Amino acid sequence: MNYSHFPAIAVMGLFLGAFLVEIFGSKSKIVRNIIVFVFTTCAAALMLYLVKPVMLDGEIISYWMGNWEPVDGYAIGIGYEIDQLSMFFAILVVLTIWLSAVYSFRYMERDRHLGHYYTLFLMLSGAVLGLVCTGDVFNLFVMVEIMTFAAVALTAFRNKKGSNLEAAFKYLIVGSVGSGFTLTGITLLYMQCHTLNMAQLSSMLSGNLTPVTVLALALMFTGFGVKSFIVPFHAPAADAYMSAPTSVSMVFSGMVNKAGVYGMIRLVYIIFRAMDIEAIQILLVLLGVITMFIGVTMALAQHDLKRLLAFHSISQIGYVITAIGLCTALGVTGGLFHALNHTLFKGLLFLCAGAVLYAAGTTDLDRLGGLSKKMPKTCICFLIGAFSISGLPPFNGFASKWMIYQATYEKAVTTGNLFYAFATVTAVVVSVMTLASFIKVTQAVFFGQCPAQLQQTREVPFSMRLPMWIMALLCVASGVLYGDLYRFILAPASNAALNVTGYIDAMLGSGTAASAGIADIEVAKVSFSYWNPTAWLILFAIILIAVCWVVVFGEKTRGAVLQSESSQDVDGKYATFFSGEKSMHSHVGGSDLFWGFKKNFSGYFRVMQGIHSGNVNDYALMAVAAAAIFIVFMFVVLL
Amino acid sequence: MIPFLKVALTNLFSKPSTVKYPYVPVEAKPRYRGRIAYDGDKCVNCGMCVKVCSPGAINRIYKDTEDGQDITYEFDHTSCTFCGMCQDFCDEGAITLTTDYHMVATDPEDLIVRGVCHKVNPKGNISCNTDLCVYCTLCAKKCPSGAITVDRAAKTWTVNIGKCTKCGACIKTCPKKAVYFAEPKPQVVVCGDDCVYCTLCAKKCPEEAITVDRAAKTWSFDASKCVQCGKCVAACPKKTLSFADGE
Amino acid sequence: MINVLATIKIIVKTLIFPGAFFAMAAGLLLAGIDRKVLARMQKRIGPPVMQPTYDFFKLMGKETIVPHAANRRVYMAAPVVGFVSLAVMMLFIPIGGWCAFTGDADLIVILYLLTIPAVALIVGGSASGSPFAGIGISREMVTMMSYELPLIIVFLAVAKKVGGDQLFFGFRAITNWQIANGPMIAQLAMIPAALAMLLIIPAEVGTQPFDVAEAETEICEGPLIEYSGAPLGLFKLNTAVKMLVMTSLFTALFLGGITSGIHTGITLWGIAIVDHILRALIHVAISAVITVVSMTTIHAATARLKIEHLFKFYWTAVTGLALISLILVWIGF
Amino acid sequence: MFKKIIAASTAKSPWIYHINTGSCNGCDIELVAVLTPRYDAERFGFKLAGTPRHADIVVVSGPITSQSKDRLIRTLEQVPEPKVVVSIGSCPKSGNVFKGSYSVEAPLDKYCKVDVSIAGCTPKPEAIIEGLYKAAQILKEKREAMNK
Amino acid sequence: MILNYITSVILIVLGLYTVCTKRNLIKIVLGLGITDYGINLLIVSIGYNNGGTAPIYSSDLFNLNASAAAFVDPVPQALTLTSIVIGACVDAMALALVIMLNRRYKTTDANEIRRLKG
Repeated sequence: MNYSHFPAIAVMGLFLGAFLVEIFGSKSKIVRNIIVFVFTTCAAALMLYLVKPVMLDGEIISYWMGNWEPVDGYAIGIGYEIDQLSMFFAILVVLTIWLSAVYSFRYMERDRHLGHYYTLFLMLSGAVLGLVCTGDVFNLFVMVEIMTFAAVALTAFRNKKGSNLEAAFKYLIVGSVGSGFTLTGITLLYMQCHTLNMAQLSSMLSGNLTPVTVLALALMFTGFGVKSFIVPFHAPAADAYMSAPTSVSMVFSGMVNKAGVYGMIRLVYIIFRAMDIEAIQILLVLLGVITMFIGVTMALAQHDLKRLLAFHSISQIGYVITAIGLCTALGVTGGLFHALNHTLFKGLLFLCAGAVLYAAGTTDLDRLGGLSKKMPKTCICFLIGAFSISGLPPFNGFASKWMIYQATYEKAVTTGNLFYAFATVTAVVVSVMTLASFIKVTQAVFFGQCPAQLQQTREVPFSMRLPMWIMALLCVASGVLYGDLYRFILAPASNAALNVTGYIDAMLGSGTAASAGIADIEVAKVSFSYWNPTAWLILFAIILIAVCWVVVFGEKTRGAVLQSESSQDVDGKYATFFSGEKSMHSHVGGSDLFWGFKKNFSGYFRVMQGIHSGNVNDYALMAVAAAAIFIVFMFVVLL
Repeated sequence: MIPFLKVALTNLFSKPSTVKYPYVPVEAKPRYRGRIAYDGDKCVNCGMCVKVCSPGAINRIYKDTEDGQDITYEFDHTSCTFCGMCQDFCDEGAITLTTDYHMVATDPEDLIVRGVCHKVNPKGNISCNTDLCVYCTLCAKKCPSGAITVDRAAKTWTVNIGKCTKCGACIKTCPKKAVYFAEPKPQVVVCGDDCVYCTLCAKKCPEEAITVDRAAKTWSFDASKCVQCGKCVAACPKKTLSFADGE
Repeated sequence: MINVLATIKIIVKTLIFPGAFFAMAAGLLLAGIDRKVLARMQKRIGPPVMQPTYDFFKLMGKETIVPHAANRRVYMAAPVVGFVSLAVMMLFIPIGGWCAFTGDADLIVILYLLTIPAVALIVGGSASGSPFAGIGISREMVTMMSYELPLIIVFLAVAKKVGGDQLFFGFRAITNWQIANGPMIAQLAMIPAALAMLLIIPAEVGTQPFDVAEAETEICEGPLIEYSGAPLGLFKLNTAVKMLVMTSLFTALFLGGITSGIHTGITLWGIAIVDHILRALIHVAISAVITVVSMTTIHAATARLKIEHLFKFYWTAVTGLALISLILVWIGF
Repeated sequence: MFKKIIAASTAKSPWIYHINTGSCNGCDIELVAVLTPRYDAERFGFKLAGTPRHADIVVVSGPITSQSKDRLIRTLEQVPEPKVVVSIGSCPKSGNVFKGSYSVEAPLDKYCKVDVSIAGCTPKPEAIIEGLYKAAQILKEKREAMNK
Repeated sequence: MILNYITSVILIVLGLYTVCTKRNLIKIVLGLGITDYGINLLIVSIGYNNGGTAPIYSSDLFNLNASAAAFVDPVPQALTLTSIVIGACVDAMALALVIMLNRRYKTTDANEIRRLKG
């Protein structure tokens, strides 16, 4: 079974699906859903089939479009190359697409023009899958462009609300500025090396960094920074996540910013191999730390659920960038693992937000409350998501954050540079603030008292809950079984990122890497002797049983556990204690929590309000200024 | 914070100032107004304490006995405000608020202090020895029920037997000791002159102390049998019968 | 065939010795000592040392009212999860140099296990649906945010001090290091860190000056307002066990080598029972001393702080102390 | 055995919740004075609780003004079972000097069964301790009654 | 050749300037277009090689190596085509969005369209 065709088929399949939906889908719902489901499932099947050969056997698939083999060492055609790193991201992409498609069948049923929606959706997924699989820089750029278009169109999908259009416009402008930088970078690379194939580029560029290539690196660094929404470019992202329909914002936070991160890794690790230079590592870690901190503090001050989740996505991407910036084996593994976990729990949280929007009609934290009794299953899913994002032990956030702390502090200790210790401290504090903002959301949305107009909200239909349960299960599973997750998926991916010879040899025939003088770095095996949670969970279970036995055993001797099922005698024994008053509706909403914290940081928050001014020009100015800073930085450092 | 730390540490090593109450009996201060003690014998049932008790914690239950009344005074501590007014206004000193503060009860009954004041109705009525009396009107003011009227100008002293509760307040206040309980002369029924000898009084008298002979128009009275029930006086259509002092 | 003795040992370790039972008993004892010494500092006799135990059993006997607005499952599950994580934490912390389960990076596990009881209290409070609880959990969260920063800096300082140029987060390494060159507190560089840790303990446990989250006067017991009966008993037990955990964490980090020197050599079924008992007793005694020093004296001497003063105090004063020791260690003291 | 421990400890750690239904605050400060170093009710485990949900002994003071009547009833209902109601001072039992006023709905017995009443217009702290101690014993009996 | 590079840099910088400072949305879109054309110019001018002819094999297909050196590099031209297409799409979508925004906000001034902030 010659599986080297599979990536190309998967990508083209998705694009084909997009056009078919446009043609046949606009009339009947069933046809449309079937087409979407079939194409997403077969793309998923194709890519998952590849997991075994690529990940386990360590084989790197290379596929030349139109069979244009490289002629005596020079790559001419567009090459598709799937190594472990792109396979890792491909799994992420495929998983998110499938779940979002299943979720959107019922979630989007109230909107019109669903034909267009699914076209754009399939275009987006095809583009990101193409982006992940391609081995050619310009193809990477084109896929990024298609992704940005589809994303902008989807953000503006519900164009009744003016704010959606505004968000789409800002995203388009800043996105295009970023893409412009990337394209300039690529042309400069081509000017220097007369090739567009990444493997060849990396073999030619290793070592001899001329001013042109340094400028190209800086520009492409900005371009991919824009795409992965790190700090200077994160403002339009927050608007875009908020205004897109939730099944799309889940795809955004699960896939689109991961595509930016993938581009960043490819650029810095593979093409330019610039990561060995200390300054670039510090730059990346600094960007990551700032993104983390700004993302979380802004999230704490939000009044809208989806905007809060958007800022959290930005802050979690900060974690991933910090981890990747460390350039140590544990660092990259931690970063990739956190990217996977982020897709899972952030997807889950967005789906729950969508469920709340679907059932209660609004995501404004001040007008929601007490939904846990009306929507118990969504509440449980949300709690799992919230606990895993804030890194509580049995869930997956804990495992990846733990790796990141250990990696950053190990880096600090080995290099003796106090900056990385500062990064660890910020990471821990940001994780606590994430927990704080999710406590705020759970209190504002699920617990507390239910306002009058939300009394008859009902649970969301099953087809929306199914992806939620799948994601929740994956969250817990990857949290507990991360030992073998590391062995099968993470280790190969981080090895592929760190040493490049395999990548180059696969594309241009063996031996080219050796000739170009790139030695194969022996990646240190990650010391995994720390506590694996499965044993820890057994302890948790034993004590849990013991305590429950004591509580249950005491049942006879204790007073009965009473809760009035009937709702009419609410005002008696079971009413909330209002110091004697009749228990009226007084819900502690999201906005009046953490008063102490906000008062101390009021100066900081005023500055933040200034930065997120909502004006397109400011965002574009920030992007260009950041580009200028990066260019100057790269020149100073690398030459 | 430092000074408080110093105080805290010095306290740690010094003896606690707690009075171990249940094990060490604690006496209230001498003038503490605690549980009410009522001495039935001293009480003359003048009713001043009831009148002066603001929360109305004192009430009286009358029970007639053969020679007077048994009045049980109930001091309800659950509604008493322990102001001590009753103690001040009780001239007899029958009510004293002791220093017993252990007024804790599960059922309200044992928070009520009861005392019985046996009030023997004095045989006679109040009367005044006019030669001692200087008509200072003190007794009139003192009388709780206002039974005595004294006219200083006309130097007259009269008592309204109906209102008098025989409390003896006037006797006590009279500076000259002019007021006294007149010795009750055995009451004798006297028949007036417009008697028509209808023998009604004879029939009414439970003790047959009166014998009437219509024919001989004679009316006779036997003092030894008479119990001064007053039925004959009430029954006489002509209202000629009345009590009078015997010898 | 699973080694039967090993599983029994695990079950005994989990449930009896350093696990649930020991934690409960020692925790309640510490809470009793804390209340007694506090009373004595206020020149009054104070409750018997067994008072928290009586409170706990009385609460187990009370009727549990689940309010109408509460989410029943989360409401009942929160205290149990809190207690379970505290008991598990006790397994990691070395008692007298010996810890039941140890891995390489225990400090980070402890850091995260410390958040679970606080989160359990918060989620429990918010599940009870009362507005007072809403305010209570926001204060509890801000308290948690305030003491988390100095805590991680203290841990990093200790790890750097022990590790030198490698990285040792595990307690075995820390204890061995302390046995080798004296308790950590004796090191000059680590004294500010020890002081910072002493200040963190009352905030983590939530005693007087830092108990604004459960202020009886303002927001009637904060998150615990709607709890009654067994769940409330478990929450009070959680606070008591938290005292034990934090103080034994302090002994493990800063007074490591002291208790591990005791060897009586009397073994029973291959386990040096007598050693363990002796070490456990001394460990609890030291914990009691630290409780008195860190929690009771401050409780007796200060009044309750407002929430933003608490936050500012922790993020400036205590973090400064911790940073001093981190930098000193970094320079190589 | 478990039952015995619970019954014993119910008597040893009674928590007090104080309801002031319009009292002149004489009894309120006296009740709190009981917790000061001189009288120290904490020796017997008494502790002021913030909410009725934590309460065992409910101490009511004041002549139950009409404003506070339904609040009193609602709060008394919210106290979990083995509970004891103690009236402190004479106001709750009879309305004291305010008896007969338009806004006083005095005897507490109308609303609930008063287990222990401590008389005295501001009873002495020792009397309060004695009353609370008796209330704790009643609590124990109620607890044992619940076991049957 | 240097002239091409200078003009393309000027065009890019000019475009970025308009995007960053002009408040009218349409001007912003125009600025975007200008940057795009600057980049396209850069891409095309890279492929230029002095005296080269169009990269098409004429009749004498066989003496391959004779004419190979004289060809202009075809790859940047292909890139330029794609880039122009992308530039066109970006402009089309941006203008469509501007029209919709104008209908909703009744203005094209970037400062008024600031509902999503903070």
